[in-house]
Amino acid sequence: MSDATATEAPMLGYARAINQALAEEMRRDERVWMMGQDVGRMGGVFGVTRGIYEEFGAGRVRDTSLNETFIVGAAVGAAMTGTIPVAELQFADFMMIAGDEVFHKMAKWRYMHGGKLSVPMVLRLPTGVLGGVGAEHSQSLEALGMHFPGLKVALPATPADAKGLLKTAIRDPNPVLFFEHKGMYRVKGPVPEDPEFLVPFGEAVVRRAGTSATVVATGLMVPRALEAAEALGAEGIELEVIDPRTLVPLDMETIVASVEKTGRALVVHEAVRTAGAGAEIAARIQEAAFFALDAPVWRLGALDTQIPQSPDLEQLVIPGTDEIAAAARELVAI
Amino acid sequence: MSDATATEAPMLGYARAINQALAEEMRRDERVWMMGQDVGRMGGVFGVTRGIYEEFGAGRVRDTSLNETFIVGAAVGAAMTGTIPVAELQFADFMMIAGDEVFHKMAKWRYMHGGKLSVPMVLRLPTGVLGGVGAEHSQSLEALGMHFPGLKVALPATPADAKGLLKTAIRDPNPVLFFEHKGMYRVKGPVPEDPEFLVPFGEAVVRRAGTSATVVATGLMVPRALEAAEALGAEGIELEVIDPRTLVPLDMETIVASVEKTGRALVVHEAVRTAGAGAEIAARIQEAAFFALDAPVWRLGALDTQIPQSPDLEQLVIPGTDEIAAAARELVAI
Amino acid sequence: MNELDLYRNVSRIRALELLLHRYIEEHGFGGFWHPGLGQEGIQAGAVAALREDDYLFYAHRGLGYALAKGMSPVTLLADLFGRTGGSVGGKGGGTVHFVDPELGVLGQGGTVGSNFVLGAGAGISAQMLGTDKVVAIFFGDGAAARGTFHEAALTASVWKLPLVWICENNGWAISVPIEAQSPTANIADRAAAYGVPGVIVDGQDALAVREATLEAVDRARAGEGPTLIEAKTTRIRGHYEGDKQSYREDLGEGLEVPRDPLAILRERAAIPAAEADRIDEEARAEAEAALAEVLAMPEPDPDVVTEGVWV
Amino acid sequence: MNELDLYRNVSRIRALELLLHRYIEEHGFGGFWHPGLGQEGIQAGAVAALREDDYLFYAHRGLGYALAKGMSPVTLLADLFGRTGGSVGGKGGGTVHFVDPELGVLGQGGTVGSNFVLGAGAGISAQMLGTDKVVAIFFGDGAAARGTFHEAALTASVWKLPLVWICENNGWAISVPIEAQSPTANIADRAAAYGVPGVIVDGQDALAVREATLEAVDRARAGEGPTLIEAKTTRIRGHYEGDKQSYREDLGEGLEVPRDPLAILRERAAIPAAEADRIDEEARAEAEAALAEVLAMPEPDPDVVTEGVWV
Ligand SMILES: Cc1ncc(C[n+]2csc(CCOP(=O)(O)OP(=O)(O)O)c2C)c(N)n1
Ligand SMILES: Cc1ncc(C[n+]2csc(CCOP(=O)(O)OP(=O)(O)O)c2C)c(N)n1
Ligand SMILES: [Mg+2]
Ligand SMILES: [Mg+2]
Repeated sequence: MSDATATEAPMLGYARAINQALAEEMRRDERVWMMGQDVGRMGGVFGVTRGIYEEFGAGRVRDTSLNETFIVGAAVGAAMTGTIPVAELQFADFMMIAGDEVFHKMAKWRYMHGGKLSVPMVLRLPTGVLGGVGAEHSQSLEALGMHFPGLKVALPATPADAKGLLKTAIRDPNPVLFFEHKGMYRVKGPVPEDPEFLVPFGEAVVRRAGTSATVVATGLMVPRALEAAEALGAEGIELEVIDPRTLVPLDMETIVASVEKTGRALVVHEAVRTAGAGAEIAARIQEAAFFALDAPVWRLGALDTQIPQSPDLEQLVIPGTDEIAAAARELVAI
Repeated sequence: MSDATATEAPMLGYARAINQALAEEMRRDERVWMMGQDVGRMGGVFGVTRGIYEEFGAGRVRDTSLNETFIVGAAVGAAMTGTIPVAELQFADFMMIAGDEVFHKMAKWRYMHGGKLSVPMVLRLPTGVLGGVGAEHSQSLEALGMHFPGLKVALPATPADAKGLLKTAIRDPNPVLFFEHKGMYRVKGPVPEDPEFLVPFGEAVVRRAGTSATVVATGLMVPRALEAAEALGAEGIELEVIDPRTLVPLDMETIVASVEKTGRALVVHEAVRTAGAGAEIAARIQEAAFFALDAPVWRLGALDTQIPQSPDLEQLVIPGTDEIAAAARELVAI
Repeated sequence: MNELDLYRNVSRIRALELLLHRYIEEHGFGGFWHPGLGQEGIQAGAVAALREDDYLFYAHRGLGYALAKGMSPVTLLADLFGRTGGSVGGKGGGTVHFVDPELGVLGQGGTVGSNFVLGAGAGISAQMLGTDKVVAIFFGDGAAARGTFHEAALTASVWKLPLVWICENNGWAISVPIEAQSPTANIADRAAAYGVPGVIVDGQDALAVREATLEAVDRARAGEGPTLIEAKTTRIRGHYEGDKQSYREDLGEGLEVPRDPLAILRERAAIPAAEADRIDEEARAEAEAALAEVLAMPEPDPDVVTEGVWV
Repeated sequence: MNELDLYRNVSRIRALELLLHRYIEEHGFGGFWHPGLGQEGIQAGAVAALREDDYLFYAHRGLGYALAKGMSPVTLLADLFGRTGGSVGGKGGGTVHFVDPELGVLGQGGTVGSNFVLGAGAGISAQMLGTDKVVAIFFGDGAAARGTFHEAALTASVWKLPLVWICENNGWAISVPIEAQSPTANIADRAAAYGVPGVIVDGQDALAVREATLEAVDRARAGEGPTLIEAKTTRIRGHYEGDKQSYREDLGEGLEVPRDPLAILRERAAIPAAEADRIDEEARAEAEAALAEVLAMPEPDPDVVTEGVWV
């Protein structure tokens, strides 16, 4: 398990951890290659791929133009013909520009063709609010990956998971949407150096044990939920914080077991609350643990609005630590 | 209310009802125009727009090529400059080809530009299984419209609603995703001739009154739920069947009031169950009516798979009448 | 492939076309069938220029592409009728998906024009793996309007990907005539924008199509990049079998093929009438036998609907 | 617009560029600022050819487009700094969105290249409503690779929509040089594929840009369809202020503008140095006053975040 291993490991930033995973997997398997806007010479607009181009060259690290349908579609074609592309869209939002390629070709090609072909690829998707990049560069769209069968969906919330989940994604024979939070690129944490360090898909991790209520949080909401939990700890409210780490596959066992213990659940994500991943998780919790629930399952997510371009205003749209604490406090009081 | 009015009205097919709405609104307001593949001379691949081109001419009824980003994007540009486009994508699935135009430009342009511009347009989206059109021409993607604020979402389940909701959509100053079920185009029902017949958005309709459980169904699942309800009636189980008709805005009042009466809820849609509209509706039902519930809220939807190309197999993927009846029977027994 | 074998393939495709037309008129059809009647010369001619291991992304206009690449008519009809013997295990239906990795038949997207970007990707992997394989991508005049063509073509040209784009310009995208879709007289006129050769050939002349494609394939294999070939033809039937073509004045409802590729090939390859007739006869027999075999195949097991979503 | 006013606009844009550069170096900046230093001649020159009620879809490279169209620097800076006085009510930040329906400034999509299809739509409505308005669509050499250009251009040409496409070819798409993006030497070489005129002008020469644009605007207004104008220029600064440009050898970190549009205009329009200096001085004063005014503006009320989603 990542966390156990992680604690003795050297400290590394989330972006560097991703960089390490890419370099290690490209060294391990020469079928692995990269493509995207500015991922080569520049090392990525967020610096995530620095040094990869220098080590592996222009053949395996390809800078593209403004052609999102090409980036994803060509990756699909290259994946079904013997290579393992790790494509990057500069912003996760751009999945919608290549929607046919992501949600139809990547997700369905194998099935439509009788399982005779497979599409082993990873689509790297810098996601979430960054500060001033606005309505079309700040979205959290992971829920879409759950609604289109055929994809797997990972969203690491720590540097260790960023590395371990990406390595697992690259080795997975299925197409994977890899949502890396661009607001967390500089966050540091212990990251194992072992080149065989992998974080399995479909295994949620309990970030904090507690008995008062279960908080299911993803991405940037994991640290915020943990902060909220610390604050409430002082009030004698002990939140159990669970990070699913992958939404497809989704580890409901761990979540349900926790809810059966606490009797209360709050699901928190940065994505728009309406029809977000939290709706599915909440619906499944009450399907599986209805008679163990002492209160309705609650959800926090972004408001039904756009992310304003203003860096000051955008934080008002997504859940903050205080909001999480307030909601949990109220939920526990029911 | 549509249904009252509807009962004395002449019988008309669902496709003809849409055709009537288009013609009436184009007569009423010359700013209204149409664009899409084969909507003109051919009258649409499903014959829905027959006669419109002949009446209004090539200037207001424009046949396009295979350019989905143009169809939607140009409609957005034309909408913000004084016209009211009714654009058609030949299949709802093609929203993903024009994902940036539908979910970013249509949905966000007004907000991003300080509310100074508006985007009064309708995007007509033939949706659902038809018989043999496969994984990329049969999907039900209405849930996406709920996750991207700024859009309104309508899915008529009867010819009267098809006409009344489309007329309301055309008169609405907001961009509307109009999901017309291509498998229901030939279904007949009473359709008011009054050119002022409008079906309001955000008003669910109780299709059948009952006390045993509440079934929330949309689109093709409405007739199937009603059939299932008739079957269960013989067993003394009385289902209350509610058709929301629009998902944005969503009339939770009517749904919650019913659940508070019945104590049980089953949400049924043709879309993939995972992360579908049913997840949001189920989550909201238990948020609002938790202490009135005698059992968990259940959901039926398409399996986590693709729609096979085979017309015989596709029905195995989406909920059928018997499945709805079986689920309701089991739910009531809890 | 010699002229006789080329003629045989054109004839085999034609036999399937006519047989399916008759069958569907009598019995109807579950999915959609997009007849390629009259376009057989392009499909057989272009594929004749490919190596067995070259990649093929076909279009929706019939079964000719895959048949010419070596797939059996039994497999293809089984896919068409959604039977177990098909290459997609009974999930098929209509002219959309069939596949044979060994023969490089990589499939098709239901969204027309999605082949452009996927095909470019197959070209990247051929380039990276050094297999010197070439990718043939078929598409129609309508599909050429897709943004995917533009995005793929620009980068494919700069990266010198081993691609051959074969446009079957039959003058129509369902009900929309080419004049309403293209500002230029020819689709090939767009090649210059991408810095690639644009070649126009008579699509009714299978030999001419083969020649043009051979040149493009050699160019691609030599690392000189993509070529855009436009084969002029006519859509004889409706967009799909059953399309009334109310929007169309230029042609009737018939089955006659003006400038029939079979006739032209008989003449250009100087194939003795008796021999050609015999080949046509064999082709009809093959098609009928294949259909009979397929109709006798069992329907797929319901469980297949959830198989193959994930590995 | 006479030469003096054109010079004034180039100078006003330059003043904002230099002021923002200094300000951001000292104080940093919340959003992203994409400097247009050196490209002022294109922005002022092309917009000078438009009628006040013509439509404008601008690009992300600075504030020049909208300033030249008549929006006040106070409004534009307020949008840039996300203050209440901005045209988008404080929701702004960075060079993305500002709007003025009266002046035909219709905005920009954050996804580069989305203007192509939206702009075409504005052209359709102008055509339908018979307003004889023209739509100017600015974009960069990188944006020209988007499929939206292809899809919009084909139909805009066939429908003879009143569009003028103005490509600021500054040689870079962030870190990717034009040679790695375009198989042809010029973006304008693509015009023939769409059956429209392709015009190349020196982007440092505001008068030449204005002439070329005037011709295109007349053509569009006369119902003869779109024109593709490529203005050659150089990106002087990084993609965004703060971009180290590690990927770049051709230019340093400086602020000097080779072939400065101001110098060229002074000479070509024979503007007396004293007068030009005075205009530059006024421009600097205007920019500084505007910035001071904006920085004194209140932050927007938090409630704005949920306003304007639906009508
Ligand atoms: C992206 C997309 N748009 C529209 C359709 C519906 N459609 C299927 S075939 C077709 C016409 C294609 O015309 P062309 O490419 O010329 O091929 P042809 O049918 O003439 O062989 C259309 C519009 C589709 N399948 N995919
Ligand atoms: C569709 C899309 N892809 C990528 C980006 C990220 N991006 C913003 S500007 C830019 C480069 C644009 O280059 P160009 O069009 O030449 O304009 P320039 O910046 O040179 O003025 C990129 C890749 C984006 N905003 N939208
Ligand atoms: Mg065609
Ligand atoms: Mg540029």
